[in-house]
Amino acid sequence: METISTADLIRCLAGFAQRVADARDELSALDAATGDADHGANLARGTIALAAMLADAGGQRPGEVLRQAGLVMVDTIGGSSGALYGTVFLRMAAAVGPQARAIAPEMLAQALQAAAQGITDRGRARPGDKTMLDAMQPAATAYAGALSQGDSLPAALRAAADAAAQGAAATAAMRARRGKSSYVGDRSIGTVDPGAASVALLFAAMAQIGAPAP
Amino acid sequence: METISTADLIRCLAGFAQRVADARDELSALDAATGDADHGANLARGTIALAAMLADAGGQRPGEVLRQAGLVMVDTIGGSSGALYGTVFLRMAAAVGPQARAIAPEMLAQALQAAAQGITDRGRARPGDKTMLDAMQPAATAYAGALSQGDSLPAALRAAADAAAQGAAATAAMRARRGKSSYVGDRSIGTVDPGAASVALLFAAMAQIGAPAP
Amino acid sequence: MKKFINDPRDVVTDYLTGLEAAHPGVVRFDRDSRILLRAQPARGKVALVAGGGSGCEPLHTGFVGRGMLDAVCPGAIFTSPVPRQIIAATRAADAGAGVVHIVKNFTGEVMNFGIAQEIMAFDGIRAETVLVNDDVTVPDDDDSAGRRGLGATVLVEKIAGAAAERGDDLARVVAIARQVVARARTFSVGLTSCTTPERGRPTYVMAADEMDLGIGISGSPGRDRVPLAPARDVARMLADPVLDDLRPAPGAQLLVMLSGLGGTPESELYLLYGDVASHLRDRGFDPVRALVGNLVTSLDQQGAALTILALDDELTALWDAPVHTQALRWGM
Amino acid sequence: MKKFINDPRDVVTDYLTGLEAAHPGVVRFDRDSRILLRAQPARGKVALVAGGGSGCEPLHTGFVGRGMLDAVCPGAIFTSPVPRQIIAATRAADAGAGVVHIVKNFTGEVMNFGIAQEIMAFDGIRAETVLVNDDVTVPDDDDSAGRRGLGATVLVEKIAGAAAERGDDLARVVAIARQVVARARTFSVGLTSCTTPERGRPTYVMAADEMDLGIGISGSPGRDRVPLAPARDVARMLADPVLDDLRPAPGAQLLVMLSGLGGTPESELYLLYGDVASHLRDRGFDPVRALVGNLVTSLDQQGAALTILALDDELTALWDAPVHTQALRWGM
Ligand SMILES: Nc1ncnc2c1ncn2[C@@H]1O[C@H](COP(=O)(O)OP(=O)(O)O)[C@@H](O)[C@H]1O
Ligand SMILES: Nc1ncnc2c1ncn2[C@@H]1O[C@H](COP(=O)(O)OP(=O)(O)O)[C@@H](O)[C@H]1O
Ligand SMILES: [Mg+2]
Ligand SMILES: [Mg+2]
Ligand SMILES: [Mg+2]
Ligand SMILES: [Mg+2]
Repeated sequence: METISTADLIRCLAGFAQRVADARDELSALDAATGDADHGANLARGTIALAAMLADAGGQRPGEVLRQAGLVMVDTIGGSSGALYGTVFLRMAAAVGPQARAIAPEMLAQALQAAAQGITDRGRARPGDKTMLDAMQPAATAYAGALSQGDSLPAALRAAADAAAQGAAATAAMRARRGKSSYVGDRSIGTVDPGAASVALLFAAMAQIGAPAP
Repeated sequence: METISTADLIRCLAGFAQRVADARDELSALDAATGDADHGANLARGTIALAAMLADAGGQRPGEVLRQAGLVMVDTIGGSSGALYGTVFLRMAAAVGPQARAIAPEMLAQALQAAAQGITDRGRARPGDKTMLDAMQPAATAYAGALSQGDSLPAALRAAADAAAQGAAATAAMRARRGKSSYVGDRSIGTVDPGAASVALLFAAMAQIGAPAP
Repeated sequence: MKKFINDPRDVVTDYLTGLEAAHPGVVRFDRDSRILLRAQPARGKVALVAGGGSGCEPLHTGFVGRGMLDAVCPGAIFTSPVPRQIIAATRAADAGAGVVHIVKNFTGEVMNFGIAQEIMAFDGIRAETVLVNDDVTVPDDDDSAGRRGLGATVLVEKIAGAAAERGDDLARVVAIARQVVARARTFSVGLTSCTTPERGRPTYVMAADEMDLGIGISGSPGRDRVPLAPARDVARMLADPVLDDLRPAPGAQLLVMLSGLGGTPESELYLLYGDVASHLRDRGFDPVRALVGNLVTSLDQQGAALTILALDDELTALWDAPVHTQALRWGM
Repeated sequence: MKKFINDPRDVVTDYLTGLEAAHPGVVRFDRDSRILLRAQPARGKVALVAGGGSGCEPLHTGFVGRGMLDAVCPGAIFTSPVPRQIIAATRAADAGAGVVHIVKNFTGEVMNFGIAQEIMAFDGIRAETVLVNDDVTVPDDDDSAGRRGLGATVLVEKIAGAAAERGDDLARVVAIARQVVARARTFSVGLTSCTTPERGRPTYVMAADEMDLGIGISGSPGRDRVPLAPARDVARMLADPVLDDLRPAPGAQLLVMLSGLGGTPESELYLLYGDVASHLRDRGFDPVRALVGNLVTSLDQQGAALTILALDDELTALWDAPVHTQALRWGM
């Protein structure tokens, strides 16, 4: 596997939807610790709609699939994560562009960096603020680093997934400075940020497309 | 002891106040089972005021003490028990009359019967309706019966107290047909009526005045 | 117990102090007599007096003001007022055109108003009693204390209040009030027990999947404990006993009051109201007026009470007439 | 979970259905776009649009009607609306004199309104944003998402609504709204956690003798967990941070809003208000207007939020101007 086709992308997004469905209560429980206990429900609303949209997406180019994914997220989720996940996918769509028939590894590196930048633009989050960005940025960086080391696409995706998971885990020690958790001050320290946890699920799903089918 | 003096009466009422204070939570708990959980608080409000009133009552005749007790109950308790306990004492006061310097045993028999009748008049309660009357009427009857058998005043008061206690206990098996407990239908069966329980305390306090001082 | 209170013995007085502080233009709190009066006493009209155990707010204290009550005598929590308060409220309200006592059919309330009237009779003060007994939970026979006065009390106070305000005489105000009683019924459901300040813990325990049908006010348990049900079914369980007892004419115009019991958020009440209204329409009635909110409560209890009044043109006009109290306000 | 609901996924729609059924003369529910509009759209005036996560009722849905809002886009429970709804509400409200978006400073709300405005800009539709951020819990620095928009939102909606209703132009309505934001502050205390329909159990656990200082809406925990205190002390804990941040002039006339969080009975709120008012007087201020009730809530949470607005003559007049919505009504 050397590029990501529309079919790969659809499998990846469907996998993400499945992981969100499975982790729904867990994500809301993380949000309950410092926020408003709805991140799982919010994201699931989006990924259920996303899964429905994917059913008709087979004939489209990857950029268009990403664009529609972004619009679906924006239109169905609401809250912070609706705007932020929407931005993530829309920025990736813009980086990939409408023409590409498949996503080349370097193109994905740019798309991931654009996605991380999108989170910063929309939410004014900086690394260490205990947000989605703390999973997204390490993943984008790890992916680009792996590629530049000459790793294969599947290996780079695994590196990204590992970095996202580690980044999410690291948010437990952080004090929130963005989003609803930031209101509780020091009480935000001690649990993983739900948005970072869900971003880790997204990268886990991406890594899966490079793995041999089960 | 052959009659009840003002001093006896004051001791009796003070003893009642003490017993109510001790049983306050228990009486409210009985009320909680089928009513509104306030009988202990209600009655205690009355008997605290009663105890205060007794401090100045030493120079009065028994009928006046009973009348003032009735007014205090009416003025401070509210709810069903305020009206009913007020009626009990006011009817007893009327039976004793303003002139008597002490309450003779037969006079007390009339007073108790008048008190029971007062409950019926005010509350349209019949025996077996699971109310105060189910302690009051047996007590009045037992007292009169003991006297007519030739028992002493202390013995007759003990008989009344026993009958009141038994009458109260017997209300557990009754279905309420008066007062708030009557709204819950068959669910009123199973617990002692709080008003009957407090009437038993009154007769226990009366029996105490005939007993040798501790 | 998690409540905004100071000393449990002071809750009624402290509440009335706050009510007066928030609405000095509407009510005046006479602390010595513990009665609540209109800030500007009315003149020359029939006076309306009510009172009952506290803990059911806004009943009655939230309904003092132009177009509704003249004076209220609030008792201790869930305990009807004492005669002394009733007498003070009656004297303060009396504006020379007669006084109506609106009495909910609870033993304590009936007896204390009765004693007060006996005492006032010595002074030649007379008050007409309107007994409210709209609760369909209890069969209307002699095997209980009789039907409780519940939500219809609010409707009596509003409608008779409007009649008094427009200048109707005593007989007419009483007749209208009794007509409201005759045309209104209530049925209630409780989801939780309330917690009184005095006891500091729930009065009784209920499983998480249970609810109580046929509760009243003052936090007594209900007549039947049944499984918790979706709002759609609760709407039917509330409406059917009311309709079956009231038997409004087919197509009748109804005033529908859905009151929370204090601890139920208004959003849930509106949701439930939607299901009630659609069930009423399905049964062929026309809910033309709605009043939804926490109106007749039992402290922090969760639950709802449905009151239905079969309207006629006069009752509708009196309902729509201006009112300005803490809890009900329109037209001024 | 003991709630009057059907399917947890339908709570918002079912609530709005009931709201429309109860107040058909006041609001209209557009089910397809999930927006709430005035029953009679206003003409030729500046339009006010607001929206946020549901579960905070009556905010904002209870404030649609004459003298207040024109359209509201309610999100899922505690989740800000999506751009599509915001756009639909804006289009429906636009009466040709400009649109004001009243946005509470929550990340989700700010971002979704922002996206909606970016999209509408393509069509040449512009809306002015008034950002409400009155919560003094959070320091006003960059170490958090910034001060939340809480109770001041109601005051902005009422006062700017009155300005729009009397015919003020867009710039003036926006200026008045921003003045309200500048002169209002809020601080809140939570006694319990709320229970969302989705999760069906309390969001967090709190001991029986604890309370949370510095909560917001949407049922997040507070900044400090402290021992439960009597109402008199709670009044001070609420009022002092507000006054110390707002710093009204000595003797200033204040509008005091004490909102319950949904599960607190009004009688407790009035009791607490009494203690707040007397503390404000002790500190030399004059509480001339009061609004007490469940106004900005978090489902069934118990607790209270104090909002204080330093009035001037114009704001007072606009506050007193007639309003007719589900939750606020006077003068008509
Ligand atoms: N300003 C922000 N920048 C980046 N991420 C943010 C920001 N605000 C919130 N988030 C992310 O959103 C997540 C919360 O999403 P969600 O619970 O669905 O929305 P809401 O906070 O509106 O309830 C947080 O865990 C955090 O990762
Ligand atoms: N109609 C009645 N006749 C006789 N006793 C009654 C009647 N109604 C109530 N009671 C008595 O009053 C008691 C309840 O008193 P209390 O709880 O103080 O008043 P309330 O019922 O008003 O809350 C009952 O237990 C019962 O004994
Ligand atoms: Mg959240
Ligand atoms: Mg009782
Ligand atoms: Mg009682
Ligand atoms: Mg949310």
